[in-house]
Amino acid sequence: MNTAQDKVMTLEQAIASYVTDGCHISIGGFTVSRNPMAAVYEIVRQRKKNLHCYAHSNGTGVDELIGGGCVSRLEIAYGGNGKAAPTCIRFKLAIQRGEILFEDYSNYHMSLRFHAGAMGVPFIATLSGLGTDILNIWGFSKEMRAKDPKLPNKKAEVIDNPFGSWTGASKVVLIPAINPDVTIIHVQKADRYGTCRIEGLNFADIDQAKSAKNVIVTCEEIVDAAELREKPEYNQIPFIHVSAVVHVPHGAYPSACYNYYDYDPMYLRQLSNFAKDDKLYKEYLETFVHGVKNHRGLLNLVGQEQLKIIAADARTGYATGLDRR
Amino acid sequence: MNTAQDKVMTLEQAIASYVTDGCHISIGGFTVSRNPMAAVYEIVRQRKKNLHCYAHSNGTGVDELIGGGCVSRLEIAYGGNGKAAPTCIRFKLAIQRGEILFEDYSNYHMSLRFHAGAMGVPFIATLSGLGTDILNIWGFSKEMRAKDPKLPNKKAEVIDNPFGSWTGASKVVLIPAINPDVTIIHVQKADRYGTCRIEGLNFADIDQAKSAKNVIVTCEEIVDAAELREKPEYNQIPFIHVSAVVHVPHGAYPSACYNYYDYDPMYLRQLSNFAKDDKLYKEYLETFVHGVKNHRGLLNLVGQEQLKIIAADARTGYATGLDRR
Amino acid sequence: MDYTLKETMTIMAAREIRNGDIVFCGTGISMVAAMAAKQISAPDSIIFFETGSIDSCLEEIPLAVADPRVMFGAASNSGLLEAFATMQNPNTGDRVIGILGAAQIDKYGNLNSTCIGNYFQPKTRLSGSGGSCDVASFVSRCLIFMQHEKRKFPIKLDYLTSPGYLVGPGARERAGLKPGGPTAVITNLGVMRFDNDTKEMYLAGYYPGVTPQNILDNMEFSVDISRAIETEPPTERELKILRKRVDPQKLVL
Amino acid sequence: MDYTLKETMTIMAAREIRNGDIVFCGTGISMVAAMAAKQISAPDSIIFFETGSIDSCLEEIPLAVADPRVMFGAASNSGLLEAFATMQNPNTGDRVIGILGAAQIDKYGNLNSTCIGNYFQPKTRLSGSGGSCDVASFVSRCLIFMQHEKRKFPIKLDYLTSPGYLVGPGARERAGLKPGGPTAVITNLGVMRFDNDTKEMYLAGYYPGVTPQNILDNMEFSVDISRAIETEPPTERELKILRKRVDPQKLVL
Repeated sequence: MNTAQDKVMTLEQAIASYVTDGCHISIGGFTVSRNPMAAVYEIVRQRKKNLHCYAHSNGTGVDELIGGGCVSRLEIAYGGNGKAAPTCIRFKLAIQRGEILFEDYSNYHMSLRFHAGAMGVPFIATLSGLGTDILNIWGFSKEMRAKDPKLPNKKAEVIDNPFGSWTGASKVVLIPAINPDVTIIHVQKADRYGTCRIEGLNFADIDQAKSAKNVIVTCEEIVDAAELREKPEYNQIPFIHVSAVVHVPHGAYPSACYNYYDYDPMYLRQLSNFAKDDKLYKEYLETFVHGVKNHRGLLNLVGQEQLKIIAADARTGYATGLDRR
Repeated sequence: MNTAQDKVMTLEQAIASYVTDGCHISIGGFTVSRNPMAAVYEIVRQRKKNLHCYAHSNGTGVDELIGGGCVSRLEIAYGGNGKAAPTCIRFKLAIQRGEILFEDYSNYHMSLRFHAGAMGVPFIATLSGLGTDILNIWGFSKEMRAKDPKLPNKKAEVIDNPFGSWTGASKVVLIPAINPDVTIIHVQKADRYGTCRIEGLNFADIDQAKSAKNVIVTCEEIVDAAELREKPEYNQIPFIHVSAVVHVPHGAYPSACYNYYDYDPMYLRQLSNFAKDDKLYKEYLETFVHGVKNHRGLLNLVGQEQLKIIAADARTGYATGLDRR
Repeated sequence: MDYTLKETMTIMAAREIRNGDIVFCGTGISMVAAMAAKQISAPDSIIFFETGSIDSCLEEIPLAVADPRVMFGAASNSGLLEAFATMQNPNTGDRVIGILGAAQIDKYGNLNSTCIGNYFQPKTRLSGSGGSCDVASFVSRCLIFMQHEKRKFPIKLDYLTSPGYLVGPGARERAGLKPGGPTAVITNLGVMRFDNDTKEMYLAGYYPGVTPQNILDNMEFSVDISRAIETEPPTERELKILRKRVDPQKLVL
Repeated sequence: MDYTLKETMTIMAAREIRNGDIVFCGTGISMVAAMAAKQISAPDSIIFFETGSIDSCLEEIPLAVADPRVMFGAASNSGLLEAFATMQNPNTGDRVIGILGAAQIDKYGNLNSTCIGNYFQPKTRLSGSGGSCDVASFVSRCLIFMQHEKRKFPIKLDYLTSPGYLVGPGARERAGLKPGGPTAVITNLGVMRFDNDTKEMYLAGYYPGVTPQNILDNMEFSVDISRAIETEPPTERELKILRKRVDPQKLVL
């Protein structure tokens, strides 16, 4: 039911209802910005297992899901997260230790796959990746794909241009659509029915949402529908796509939420230090994730003072002069 | 040259520079809204010939180009224009009299074709049109297509889904990209470098612009780049795609420009009456198009009073209570 | 209470719309039907236009799907690409009901809105598909407005613009189309539906004062009339809402 | 005036950027190089990020392409789909120059940023393509930052993430890629380019104090050094702008 009903619920409810063990999931944001971290930590807290995760460059969010033990299969373009983790550490370890199955694509591939899913077509064409191992080497075997109806039968397909040399292309890569069971995004503003307004870059959030069966929106502010409807052209996701709306101030923390707060370089640096050591990382999870009841609890551990330091400047939308060394 | 240079010029210059006889052209807007009418009338005034025109539902704009004798080939989804012309009259006559070559697609087909062009791929997939004469009957023959490098070799191609039954599709339609020589759009606000902000619906303007080699933007207001850059997420077309910026208040008249003015039901109704009769239509063109120096001249004929009647209401963006019978 | 045929048609269509439906609207009577349904019986239906406007606040009747009136107070204003994707999308598409019109319809509910006569030298050139072919290709339920005249219900279409059930049972699937197809054809004389097994049109209802034979007399092909019953006429409440709240200016009706 | 190797590399790259170029930027040194070019010699170059930001107003150095700092004052903020389309697009793509980095590069300028060792059980898993494969596939000119070490210039890549000239002349075209390929490889020792005919890497320049042999000693494969000349060191003006205006906090340099 995605009609114009009130969809506001708690994060606990939303995750419990729509994120099931083994489900196919994608999260919004990109590296240090607008990861739906509150939702990610709630997934870890609820000890969800065997998630099949679709990521382009989803930074801290995906790394914490992996570190939290929730992910068994990963399709990804980029496992890096800015200065604090040029390669995401739990991602790196999980692959090196053979703990998860993984499949590599490029960022454009992944964006196009969500786009195809949102459009309701089986594939979309691109010229990216011809001649590379991204197309040659399959992380998920043909056999594994044949057995699982939730996977396309091929990683990608190269065909001759059926329109001769139209647009100058001799060959094209077709890459298969993604339709996640659930997509979670964090936005600045949403109304109670799920219509969203994203400020700053939207990354691939719009198609990630529209391609999914269920969408959980966490937001900094729940605003009146009437307010959003004054400028409908700035609302990228209409309510018809959304299943749950959750009010979570600082819901992207420790990643940034444009016009609200910056990423927290200190938290991210510390997290990287913890992540490098299994024991420290376990303690970190026990304290910061399992040890708190909800995102508010994590923010309390961080402290108001730190949140003040990363608060966004009204003119630029980020914390000007923030110490990011 | 589409760098950050000042691209402001007169409409006469822009049309003379970028609309050449025989060129492939598309115009923005949809039926009664945001047709770049000032540019259309300038094209007619400059007596451009043999244009190859790409249209989804471009209403009055395309009909006046046809009526003005500028179009020899037309790819189109819909030749209608609201209440005043359920079927565009000069379009209808031109086809019935065998005066132009034409090819039919659907609105989604045409939108996707611009989208593919903007993305730089030779085609895009859809499930629309399977089993219909839109795919079976080609307006442009295989022979004509083979001879003309500016046409794709096929109208469309139906293939089996290369990914088995992924997303439930057994077959898909591939439709070829469009890359017009020039696209002309009319927007509410642009800066001198070509960055555009469209208010209300964008129709297919964004992809029409991005798929074109040259883009002429006519606008209600030229605003400071700094003003547009305060909210970059609301600027749908960055300057890198644009060749010319022309300041033309009421540049969409007699079609509507959301938040500025409504369509003019009286002008459109009269136009339909003229269009039905070759002699009357010729006189109309001589008076309203060739008889004036520029769009200001046409607006003077219409009169300030009529423009006041169609002025947009600040709350709704259109002329509330306008007599549209 | 007196009423016109156009009013009857509008209300027949409005009755097909359910709460929660996403209603794809064209211009004219289809828009009025969708607006009426929202006011009468399906307040949570969502009106949506191929131009990209979702759940507009329609204070005045738009006379085109690009009318600035559809842009005001919407949940979202985007463009054609997003609008059609909403219908092709597996999750939202199934909830869309389309309302279409045409110049010709055949017994399988296929539509022609392109030309009368030969495609290349037509006797009458029509507007063309617009979004009609797309809607008919994608959505699971479709209402079609028609005028009952012999030439509009031909044995063979002059051009197949928008797919109904194509050549009968299983044909949509064989062609690669999504399941779906037309639900009801609403004319100035009655309401036709499609047989579950044969996918052929049959007469489901005729308006008070009309006989099934009147209807057959106005079609080239013949349809089963054995299931036809007289339709419930528009109620006073339906008419009042239609006239006072939906089209007080009589722009369409 | 003293300067670091990182500063040299940055300025070498900045010198490759021409006025009017649309510069695709990654994180770190590539971003600093693009910012430096805009301040030093190509004021009308346009910095653009795969996240969808075009011509941002970079008052502070972004530390990621999704850093909120790239969103401020841009001409347009959109998303990945639009950003990559700008590069694949026939009209804008030709004006884009990409700046990439990698863990390995081969003599044809192919890049590996995915893994060291076997793909399935890697010795070291790296971040993966991100947008690197896309940029390398689409754009006509590409700069590549590398550290000169033997294992980073191997005879065979462990994984080909991003296409250079693939297996040599004509290979891009045969694979179906757009013409293009890497323009220059900028390392901590010198600048390499690619022969027009053989598409093989050759040494074009070595920094003051470095010899061509030093460079060969730090590569697994050998390259032609006959065309190599000593590079022009960073000028005082270049360094001043770099230090005072581009990275005063020394976040990258």
